[in-house]
Amino acid sequence: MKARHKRLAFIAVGLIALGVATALVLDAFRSNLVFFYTPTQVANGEAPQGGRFRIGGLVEPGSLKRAANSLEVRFVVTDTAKRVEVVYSGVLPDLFKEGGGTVVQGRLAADGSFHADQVLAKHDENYMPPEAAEALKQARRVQTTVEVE
Amino acid sequence: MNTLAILRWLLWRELMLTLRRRSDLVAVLFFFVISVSLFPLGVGAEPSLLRVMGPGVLWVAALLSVMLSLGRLFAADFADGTLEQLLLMPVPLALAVSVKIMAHWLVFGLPLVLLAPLLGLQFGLSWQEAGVLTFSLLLGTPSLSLIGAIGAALTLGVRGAGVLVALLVLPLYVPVLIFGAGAAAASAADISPQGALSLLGALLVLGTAFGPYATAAALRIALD
Amino acid sequence: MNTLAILRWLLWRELMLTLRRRSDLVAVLFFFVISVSLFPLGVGAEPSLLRVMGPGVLWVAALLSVMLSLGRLFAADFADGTLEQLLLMPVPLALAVSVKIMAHWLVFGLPLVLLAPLLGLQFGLSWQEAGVLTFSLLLGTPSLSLIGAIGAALTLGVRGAGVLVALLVLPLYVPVLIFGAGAAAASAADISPQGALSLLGALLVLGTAFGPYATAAALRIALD
Amino acid sequence: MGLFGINWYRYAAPQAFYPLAGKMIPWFAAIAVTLGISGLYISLCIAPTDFQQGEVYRIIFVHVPAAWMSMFIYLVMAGWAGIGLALNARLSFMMAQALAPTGAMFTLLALVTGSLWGRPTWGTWWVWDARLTSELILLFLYIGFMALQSAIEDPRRADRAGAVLALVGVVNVPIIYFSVEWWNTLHQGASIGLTRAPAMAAPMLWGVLLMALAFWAYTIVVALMRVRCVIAERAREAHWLNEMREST
Amino acid sequence: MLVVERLECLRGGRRLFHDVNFVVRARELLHVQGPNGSGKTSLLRILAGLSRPASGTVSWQGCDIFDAREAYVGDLLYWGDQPALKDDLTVMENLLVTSRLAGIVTAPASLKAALEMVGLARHANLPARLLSQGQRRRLALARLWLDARPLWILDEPFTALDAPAVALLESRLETHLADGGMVVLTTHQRSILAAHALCTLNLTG
Amino acid sequence: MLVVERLECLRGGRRLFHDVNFVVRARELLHVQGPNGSGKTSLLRILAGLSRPASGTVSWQGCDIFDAREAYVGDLLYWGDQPALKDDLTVMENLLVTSRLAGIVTAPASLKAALEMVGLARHANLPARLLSQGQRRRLALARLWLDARPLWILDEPFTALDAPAVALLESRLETHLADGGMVVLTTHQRSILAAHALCTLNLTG
Ligand code: HEM
Ligand SMILES: Nc1ncnc2c1ncn2[C@@H]1O[C@H](COP(=O)(O)OP(=O)(O)OP(=O)(O)O)[C@@H](O)[C@H]1O
Ligand SMILES: Nc1ncnc2c1ncn2[C@@H]1O[C@H](COP(=O)(O)OP(=O)(O)OP(=O)(O)O)[C@@H](O)[C@H]1O
Ligand SMILES: [Mg+2]
Ligand SMILES: [Mg+2]
Repeated sequence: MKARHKRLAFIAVGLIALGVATALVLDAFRSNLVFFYTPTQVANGEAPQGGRFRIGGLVEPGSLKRAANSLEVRFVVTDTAKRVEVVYSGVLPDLFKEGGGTVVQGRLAADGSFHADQVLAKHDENYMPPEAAEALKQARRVQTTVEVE
Repeated sequence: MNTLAILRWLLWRELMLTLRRRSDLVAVLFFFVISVSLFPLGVGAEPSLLRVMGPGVLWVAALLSVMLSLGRLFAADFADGTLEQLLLMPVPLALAVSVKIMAHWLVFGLPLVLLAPLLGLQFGLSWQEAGVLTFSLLLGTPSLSLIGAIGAALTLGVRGAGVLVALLVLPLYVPVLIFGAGAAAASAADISPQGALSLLGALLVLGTAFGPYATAAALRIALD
Repeated sequence: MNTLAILRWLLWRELMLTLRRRSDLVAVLFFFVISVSLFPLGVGAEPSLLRVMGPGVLWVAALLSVMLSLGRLFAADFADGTLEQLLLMPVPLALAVSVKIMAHWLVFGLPLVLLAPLLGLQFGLSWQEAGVLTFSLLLGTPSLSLIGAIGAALTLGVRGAGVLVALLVLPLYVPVLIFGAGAAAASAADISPQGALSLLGALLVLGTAFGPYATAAALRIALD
Repeated sequence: MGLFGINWYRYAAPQAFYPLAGKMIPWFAAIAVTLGISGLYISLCIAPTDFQQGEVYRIIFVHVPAAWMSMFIYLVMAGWAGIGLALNARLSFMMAQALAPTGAMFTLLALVTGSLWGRPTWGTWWVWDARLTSELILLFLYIGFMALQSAIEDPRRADRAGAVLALVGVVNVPIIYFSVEWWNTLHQGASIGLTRAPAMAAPMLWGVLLMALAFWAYTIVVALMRVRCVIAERAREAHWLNEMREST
Repeated sequence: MLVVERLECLRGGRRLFHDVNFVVRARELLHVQGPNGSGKTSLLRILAGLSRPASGTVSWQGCDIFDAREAYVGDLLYWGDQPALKDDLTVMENLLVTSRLAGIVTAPASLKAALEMVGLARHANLPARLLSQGQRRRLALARLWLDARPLWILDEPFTALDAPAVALLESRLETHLADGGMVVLTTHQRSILAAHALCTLNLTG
Repeated sequence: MLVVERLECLRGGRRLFHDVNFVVRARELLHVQGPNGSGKTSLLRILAGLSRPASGTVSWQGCDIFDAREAYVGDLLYWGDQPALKDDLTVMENLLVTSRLAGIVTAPASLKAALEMVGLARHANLPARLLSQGQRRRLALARLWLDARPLWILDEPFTALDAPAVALLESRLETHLADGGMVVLTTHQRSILAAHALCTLNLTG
């Protein structure tokens, strides 16, 4: 009898601990743990002003400019709502292209541009042959035009 | 005598023993201070750099100091035969283990926490940043003791235990380190550190609830 | 049997004891690697920052690894009574102590030195910087073993003096660290690291010449 | 008597399991080879080129199955360890011991192929991103498990100590798996999930699945072979020691 | 009543003993004998619940000792082959702490009396590290005067003791048995126990 | 010839003994007696040159042992109250290393013979950690068969040995004495030495 009560008490303590831990973890997921921001958040001033952080988004088509006699490149990262200008000097990854996904890491400069020390290409989780991608794009275009109409 | 009274005596014993062997305590604290102060010396004291590195360096140093002190947690008791007597105490072993871990934290963890604001200010952290750093250490160092105890118990009596402990325990320390240093970095970047602190809290709760059981099991195995 | 033959057997014994388990050696290296890798986690992996921190981090990690392994230098022999037998060997004690320290360095120091360039490159050091860093470790780690041995011998068994001893010996590590990390930092800043390296060399020569005597004296006192 | 009229408990004894394992090995080896060859054929010859990554993406056929196996093997290993602790079954511990090296191997494979893949696609070998870090921790857990086991002389103690460690480390597996959902990181999210259609062209998917099954069969073969070694070694030790004892 | 049935012990895959059966009742002393390495210490550790047997059961007052650990441990005094002292605590503190951790409440006066008994009263404030081998053993011995638990399991308690201390321990064992206690012990000094060795168990090694 | 004159030993400000004088000649065995804590171990450690006396001299073949340490150490075998084994080395390696470090060159065959003698030949490849208390002591004992040094100083050599091992050690001591050796030892099992205890020294404590 007594031993059973003790065991129940231990189980109760374990469950309570699990509950509290879960609550804390859930609470944690509501905040930004990995310093990853979208251009909108950056524009709203939510991103850290002093620290190093990451911005993820698409490279705006037509925004990529290379400096004449150095490795410096400038481009704009956008989440279609807001844009952030990025300055980077270094080699860009092979899969980096206008319209493609990217993750840049660095700090905000005083003029509001983002000085990246690392630029990475990020792609989505879709794998398909080029023809399929083309077909899909076609289908989407049709869909949007239909929607516009 | 009831369980609580026995556990109180155990705590008394543990504190007494470390007070008698103050050199261990001093060595660990000294190591913490040295490895933290080395950076301004070795890296060159450029203030902006120091401010960025500060929290991370303090956290890594705290983690390594706690790890250095883990050797003493059970090994001495094991060698002189008193661990057998602890296993035969008329209280649940997991409770006794909790008390030992608490004593370990009081002696080796708490002083680090108390020293942290001073060292933090040395790195040019603001009061607020130093505060968050200290709080993250306060939440995190008990987890380090709790996790470390499992490793220490698993490697009891094994040759090369000191290094093996590091091997077992460091991977489990990584999350504590990431969230601990992350909290401080967040506050340095003017973001709320609450997310990281919540995770540290979650780790602490889980560690307190389940760590002593794993440690107790490991001790029984070690003495088998 | 002449002195040399006996010392050779002592070396054999020491190597045998440390190499009895292959995992032991691997574990030391692993500890070194992982504690070095913790820093980017804590501080954030900003390349320019890492390059600056690199030498200091590697040096602190090397110091830690050596310190972790120092515990076993005499304490085990003291506890199991074989230290008395070593004192009664028909060779000068300082020589025997030197052999023990040499064995310790061969097993725990040298591998760190060999690993250092790889880890240095991970921190983005140039080849030349990594080379200087490695050379500074090659000069410095034997001093760590030599100085550590004095501390290890002094702390054997003695209680009252323990704190004092820790305070006396640990600061001796500071110059080694400062010059070691300093040499690498100098070469990173395109200054000649020669000054720091010369000082490391001086420490090593002094340590080799006098360390074993101090250690031998400390051992005799510990066993008196 | 249990399923199929066979007393399965009989095989919980290592001596009885030894020949059974021996009989199972060739079958699984055959399965592994067949699946492996067909998987490789599909992935190298049939699967089309990817629209974004070109040919590089073919690393997927090693990377993804290896990453899956690394986590799955850890779960199985911890499961065996838990059963061993609960029921005091020697064979369970031996299974856990036998699985660890293969698990470590797949973890390493996932890490290596991942970073080989990361260089052309992301532009870096390594970032301290949540998934990559937790996968690295997994490797360290495997190594720690093996180091602990080999450092303890007494096999009984080694088994149990390793089991405790394996169970403690289990928390890491869900972190690896869900890290891409919990944290917005560089590593891509799941392409293949149970709750929705795979975001992958069918031949690619088949390649990945066949390779995963092949790795699975391979794991079983290697684990069985290793467990036979462990059984034999311990039996020899026991025999040798008993003999030694009788002659004293 | 301590009942041992069909006990088997494996060490490193080797069988140290098997099919060991015995019962220890109140007022009985069991002397475990056997050559060096025959498994006496291993047996005593199993009896104390510190290690698990390969097979067989040990039960105390009808319950398996591994199931009813807490009740058993409250009735047991185990003294392993080391004296289990903390070198950094003084003689008095050592005695205080061992008895308190075993759940025994005693007046300071009786602690002093126990030290007096084993001839260590003079050394009460000396750190245990400074004691001689025999004095360490005597300090371990002192706890027997504080302890009323029924079952004593003692591994080589006579080691390093001088003749008067041996006599002292013998008389304490006799009182304990007379009070209805039980003792299981090992010793190679067999002459010592001639008087009260009620049962002996031989591990043939 | 070992000559001890007016030896005094202080420990923590307490005088353990003073004015101890004796001579040990070839073929003589000195049995140091005394209650626990009377200073036997302290005396033996001084005789071995491990600790220094408060006053008085110990000389070996006419030279003070602290001045002519190396010569003395070459003639001395000291066995402290622990068996001085490395747990991680095997039984055979332990024996090999202790003899080599003492400067003794022996053929592998004689190492084996010594292990055979103490009944550990079958355990030659077992790590010493796995030995029982008594087996560890037996291993320490084995070195006596390899050693021709004239002066043996043994602290409690009979501890933890079973009866056959005790007899074995006694016969080895006799041979050593017969060969012109000298022995200084302590033991509480006094009956054991009745046969050859040529001299006894009493430390009254
Ligand atoms: C060292 C670097 C990497 C590590 C440690 C790693 C680790 C993992 C792990 C543990 C998984 C299995 C989790 C799951 O099934 O969701 C996984 C899956 C996957 N990884 Fe990686 N990865 C790395 C790099 C990469 C790179 C560079 C790519 C592609 C550019 C990649 C693409 C994938 C894909 C497509 C999956 C399958 C996801 C799914 O369908 O569920 N990984 N990786
Ligand atoms: N620093 C010190 N302060 C006070 N007393 C000390 C100190 N060091 C040793 N002693 C005392 O000296 C004595 C040491 O005795 P030693 O070990 O030589 O005894 P022994 O005759 O070998 O006894 P045993 O038969 O128990 O082995 C003990 O009584 C111990 O308490
Ligand atoms: N892992 C192992 N592998 C092989 N043998 C082992 C292992 N562990 C213990 N042993 C053996 O088991 C025996 C342990 O015996 P135990 O300590 O119980 O002996 P004992 O009867 O108390 O002897 P003593 O009288 O010497 O104290 C020894 O022979 C030892 O060599
Ligand atoms: Mg024994
Ligand atoms: Mg003595």
